[in-house]
Amino acid sequence: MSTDGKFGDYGGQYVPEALMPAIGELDDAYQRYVLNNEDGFMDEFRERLADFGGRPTPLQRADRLSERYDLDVYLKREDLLHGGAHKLNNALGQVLLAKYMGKERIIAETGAGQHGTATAMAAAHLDMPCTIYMGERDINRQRPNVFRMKLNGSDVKPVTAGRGTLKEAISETMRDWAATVESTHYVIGSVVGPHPFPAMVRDFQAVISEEARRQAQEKIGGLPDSVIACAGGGSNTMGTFANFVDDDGAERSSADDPSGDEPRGRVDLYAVEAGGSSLAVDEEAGVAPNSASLSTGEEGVLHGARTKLLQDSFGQIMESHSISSGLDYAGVGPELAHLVDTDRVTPVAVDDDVALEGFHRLSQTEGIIPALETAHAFGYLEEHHAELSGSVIVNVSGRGDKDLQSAIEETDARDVPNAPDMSMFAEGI
Amino acid sequence: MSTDGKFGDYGGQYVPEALMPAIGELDDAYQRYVLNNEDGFMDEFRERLADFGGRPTPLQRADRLSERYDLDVYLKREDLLHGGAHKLNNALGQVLLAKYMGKERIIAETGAGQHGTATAMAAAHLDMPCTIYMGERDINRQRPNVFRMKLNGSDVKPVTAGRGTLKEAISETMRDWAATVESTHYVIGSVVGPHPFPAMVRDFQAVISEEARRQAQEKIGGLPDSVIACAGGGSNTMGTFANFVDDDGAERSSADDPSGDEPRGRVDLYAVEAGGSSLAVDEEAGVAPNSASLSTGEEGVLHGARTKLLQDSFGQIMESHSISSGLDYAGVGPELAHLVDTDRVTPVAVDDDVALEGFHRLSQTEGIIPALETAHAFGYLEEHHAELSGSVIVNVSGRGDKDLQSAIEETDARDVPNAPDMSMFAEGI
Amino acid sequence: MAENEAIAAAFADGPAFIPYLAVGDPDYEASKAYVEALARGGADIIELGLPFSEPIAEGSTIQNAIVRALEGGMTPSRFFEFVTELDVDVPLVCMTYYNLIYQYGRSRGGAPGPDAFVERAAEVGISGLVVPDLPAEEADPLREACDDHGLDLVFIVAPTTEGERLERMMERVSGYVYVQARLGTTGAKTDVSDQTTRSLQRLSEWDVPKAVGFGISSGDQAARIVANGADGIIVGSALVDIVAEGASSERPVEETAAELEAKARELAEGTREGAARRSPDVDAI
Amino acid sequence: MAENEAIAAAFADGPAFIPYLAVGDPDYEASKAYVEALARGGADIIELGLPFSEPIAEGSTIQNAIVRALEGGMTPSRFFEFVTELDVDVPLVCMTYYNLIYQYGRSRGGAPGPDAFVERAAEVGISGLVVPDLPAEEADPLREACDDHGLDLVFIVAPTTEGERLERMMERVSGYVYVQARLGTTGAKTDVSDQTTRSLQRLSEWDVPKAVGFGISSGDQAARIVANGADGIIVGSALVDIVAEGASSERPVEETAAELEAKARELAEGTREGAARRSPDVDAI
Ligand SMILES: Cc1ncc(COP(=O)(O)O)c(C=O)c1O
Ligand SMILES: Cc1ncc(COP(=O)(O)O)c(C=O)c1O
Repeated sequence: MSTDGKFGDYGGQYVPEALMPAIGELDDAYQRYVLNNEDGFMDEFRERLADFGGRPTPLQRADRLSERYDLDVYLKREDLLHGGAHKLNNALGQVLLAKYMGKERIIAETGAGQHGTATAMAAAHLDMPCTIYMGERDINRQRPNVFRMKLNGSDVKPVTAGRGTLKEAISETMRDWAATVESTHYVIGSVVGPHPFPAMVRDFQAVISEEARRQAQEKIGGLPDSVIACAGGGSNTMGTFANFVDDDGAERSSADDPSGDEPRGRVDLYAVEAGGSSLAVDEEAGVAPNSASLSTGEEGVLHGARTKLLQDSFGQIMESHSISSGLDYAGVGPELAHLVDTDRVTPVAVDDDVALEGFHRLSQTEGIIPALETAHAFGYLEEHHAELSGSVIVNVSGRGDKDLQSAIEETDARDVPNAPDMSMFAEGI
Repeated sequence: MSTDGKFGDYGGQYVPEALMPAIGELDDAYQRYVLNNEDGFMDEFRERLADFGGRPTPLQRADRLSERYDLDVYLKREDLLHGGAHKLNNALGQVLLAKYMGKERIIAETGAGQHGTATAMAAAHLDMPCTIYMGERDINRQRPNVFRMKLNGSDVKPVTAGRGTLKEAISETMRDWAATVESTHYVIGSVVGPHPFPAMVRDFQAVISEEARRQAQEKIGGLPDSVIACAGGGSNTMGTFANFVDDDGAERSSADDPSGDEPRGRVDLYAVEAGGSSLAVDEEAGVAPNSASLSTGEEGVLHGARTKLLQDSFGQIMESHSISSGLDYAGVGPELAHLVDTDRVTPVAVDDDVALEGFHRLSQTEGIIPALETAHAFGYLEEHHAELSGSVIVNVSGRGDKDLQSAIEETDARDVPNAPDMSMFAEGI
Repeated sequence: MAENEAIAAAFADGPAFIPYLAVGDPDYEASKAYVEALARGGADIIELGLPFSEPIAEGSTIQNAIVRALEGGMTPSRFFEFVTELDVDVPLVCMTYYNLIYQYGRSRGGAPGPDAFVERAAEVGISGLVVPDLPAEEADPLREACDDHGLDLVFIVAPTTEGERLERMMERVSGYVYVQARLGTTGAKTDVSDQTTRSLQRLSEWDVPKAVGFGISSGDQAARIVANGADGIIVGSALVDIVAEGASSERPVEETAAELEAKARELAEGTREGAARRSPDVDAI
Repeated sequence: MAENEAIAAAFADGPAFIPYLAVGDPDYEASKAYVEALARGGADIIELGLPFSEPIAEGSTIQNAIVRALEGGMTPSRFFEFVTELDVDVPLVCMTYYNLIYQYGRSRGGAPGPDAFVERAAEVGISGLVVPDLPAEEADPLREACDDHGLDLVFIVAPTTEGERLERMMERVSGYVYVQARLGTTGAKTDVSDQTTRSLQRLSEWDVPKAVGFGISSGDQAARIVANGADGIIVGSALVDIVAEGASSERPVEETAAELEAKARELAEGTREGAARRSPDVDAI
């Protein structure tokens, strides 16, 4: 990555002028604290991730899935992280950074509420006042998460503008930040937004692959052949891939790779997007019935960065759709877009039906109920395992407790071959 | 403990004759596999606890609570265990033991559903068919947990007899077991029931204090002054105390303590029971508005063991009550009863109001939403911190996601000084 | 070990028919009428269930009977009163759980322990006890109290009871042994397991009568089991079913009592018939 | 850098009043009437918002206007059509987000990049562009296209813009500079921050006119700001509020247009008055 925050042509800092000093200051703090561990920032971050977050998370061999697919399937268990998803890695990192920067207040946007709850937890832990913006419609759809944020002492501000969903919440958070940049840090929830967010969030999430790579040496005795992660904004994806990106099988001069003696193997990286109900789009209605921006999107500028987007031919952003609210985003991290363009990451899409099948598969065969986001990765494994070989690490980005109601409704609405009898839940839970 | 399963006068095997061979067989398996690690059982158990369960769980310093109470407060984070509570330690141990014993089927009872979900997870993980008995009334109160069990592939059997709650579910499970002992193992959910269950469940849960003791050496540089855990049946309590019980400050001859050179310190052990709305009882109605069997119960025989019970003067078991369904049980583990009688464990009770205050306290100041069961331990800390000194370990037995709806209703029903504004949740979540 | 004479007498003339009902189900007065109906129907011994709040050994039929009885206000004191008032002249055996026995002294202001209960039971004319959650290993204090007050202590032998455990029971049993016909808990079933035969064989050396129970519901079954060597037949759920139906349909107590009496007669006759059919072969066991 | 003559002319006779409306709010025809009313009311330049689906720099007032316009079917093509049909003779500046500029070529079947948009804008008579999410650092391709087609590129200077960043903008700006009166996003506010004064001081060396915006809602405020040295006044939310009220009360378009015209007149007069009040002192900045 070059220091201007570009990944190839992607990335950059497309933000209102009022925010430029704030992201400049943040970039400076990123370089000092995160990249150079000034004042022992990274040490404290790692320690809190361990003690408060529960790291390291296990790399677990999935015996039954391995047998089913005739592969060595390993699960990276981010579902065991405090809060139930990888989101805390980033939220804790950013709230701690805000403290090091002398900020007095945290703001964040949230759609499904996962990033909001992670931020609220981190803010309570670090005693930082916290305001979370959330669209009014999302608030009504995600009440348990709203309640969790409030329990953690955060102020949840309903956003009534527009349709009352994630994008209005992002605008509202930007608006707050633009007015309060001096005292406030904006905790972005994925590897999106203007530089330094995509790089910084990736670095906070990279602990996933740092552990997984080490654990793979211990358990597999080497590198995995493939790594699979679901992609919404792409933070769990980038976190899971980061330390495997250089394992690209390319010959290296000793200048590139001073360690020299260990030849780099090849690890295939699969980013599984939400294929929704279809990969086709309805330009007229401005609706994409999927969230597959890596697979089907076009380059454009959104929320501060140049990246791949779901947009109509004029550049209006489309409404995306997915069974899993955490993947339901029309953009994707710029670095991931670049890794796809350079053929390092293979983007694949899995539709709602297949994701649900993956949800039930993991629940039944491994005793782990995954988030619907995560379920996409297992849907992919179920459909495409024959194309894989050897050992595969799948990132279990989150647990499914938050999705029980959706899982009932969505399972009820279609014919999922491996779903249990759910007649008693016809009315919900 | 003597080999007949007695703890002083408590314990024993008060079960129908048909079950005696089964518990004899289980006792044999307990001795061989658990106590003597035959066939590497304990090694496999520990490995699965690590990889599937996420052990070790952290011992985290609670900075803000420490400051508030002028103590060194440490949290043992069982809420981070897979499934969200300590329950998996036991469920995984027993399901694995059943496999070693050549059993083909698992049954369990559940009240609030925590033990049922843990057992369902373990059974899915180990590919064991599993039937969970649950009172019909409990099923209607705990639908998300019922759904989780079904997702994990367990068969949830509604029990319609009597009032349709935990005790009828226990009877029904015993009934199933009595008819199927040869092929089936009954996974009891706490340190209760006939020998060897209380000892065996304690041993499976003792990993909590095994880790905590080691972690305390690292983080506190020695033993904690006190250890606090909530007590329902007492499994998290015994698990948290087990490796500290011998730290009783007593002088020891070198014969008792061959390691010799490390003089035993004194660790105070507090078992926090549910004080409900009052410690008084209504004999007439057969109702105790609490679940404080250690503090207020009398010796008697229930569910296979002699222990302390909430009973009327004739010996009829009273209906217990607590804001937290997991503490809502009229008995308690016999070993705990014995440790109380011998003054090794101090039983204390915390009422519903104080427990709720503890719930909000931990959520707001540490970013950890505890189970309502666990909240009792924090309510005790809030009320009695002045009586403690030095370092305190509190076991966070579980997370509160399962209790959000109850927390709303119960907070709404009373005046909790530190609750957030919850007006938007008046109608529930 | 003392032997209760009334119980011994009940087995003296051949196999005994032993019905069970939960006392107080669905209410005090009706229950009295029902127990008396069983006596009229030909019961040789009657097992009276004293309801305990956690009846872990019962099937759902008897569990529900116990819930009804408890809701009707049954307590140990009322139970003893009930026995005093009862107008039957067959020996009575109290079937209950250990906690009620153990706590009774405490309810009278004394210390816990089985003696007070047994003393009072003897006083009101109870001849024996069956305690399904009290294995022989934990039974010594109760055995002693029974000896002191002249009561029998009946143990239940399961199809799975073997070896040492059988020995331990044999040493402590008196009156009769309750042979559990099959695995599972109580409840009317139609199959007569051949586990019964095997159990009877295992117990052939014992010098107490062997009464078989669990799942017997017809005179025909009773006859077959007795023909196979049983010294008695215990029937619970099949009778409780009649009480339950009476309670739910709210029909007059006399009608239910009449039905119970008829059912008891069928079972008593089956028991006698079985004795008559008994082959010399079986007698030899 | 080319300078657009029409814009230069608008500042030639003294401070300019620059109103903003979102085009297509709440529908195509009404919007045309509203823009024309602004011109009648005395606008010197009009900023026409081309609605983008993710207006991250706007306050909720303008955000809602954009939602209404998008729901009314506004697109970049329709926007250009709108400008063509517009009957006003003041210079027009298009305010939009970079993605719409960048993608326009693609919508015409060409490659992405700013040129096609700027070319078409010039064709329909647009004189300049304001792109709130395009910082100077990313602006070179657009600056080039503007030069090629004779458009001004206006940058927004925030109260926090300083040092190197100011330099970079100064090198790229043309037409006028949009001085953001205070931190925050757009929205009508009553306070006139003295950050404005400080900002104007920081820009004193720049040779483009300095137009102040963000939160101006009355003629009186306009006058004070101009008196403090501003070369222009930009007013958006206060006008959009009138459109919003018209839309929600469903009153006739003419009435809303009349109100807009009146408000524009108040602001235009405030602007002139401010110029008259300007102290020689301030002039010197
Ligand atoms: C469990 C889980 N996985 C994945 C995602 C997608 O986000 P990202 O792609 O940034 O990891 C989310 C977002 O909420 C999530 O909750
Ligand atoms: C979180 C939690 N803590 C405590 C308990 C009480 O059980 P025990 O006392 O056996 O630990 C439960 C029971 O469900 C529980 O879920």
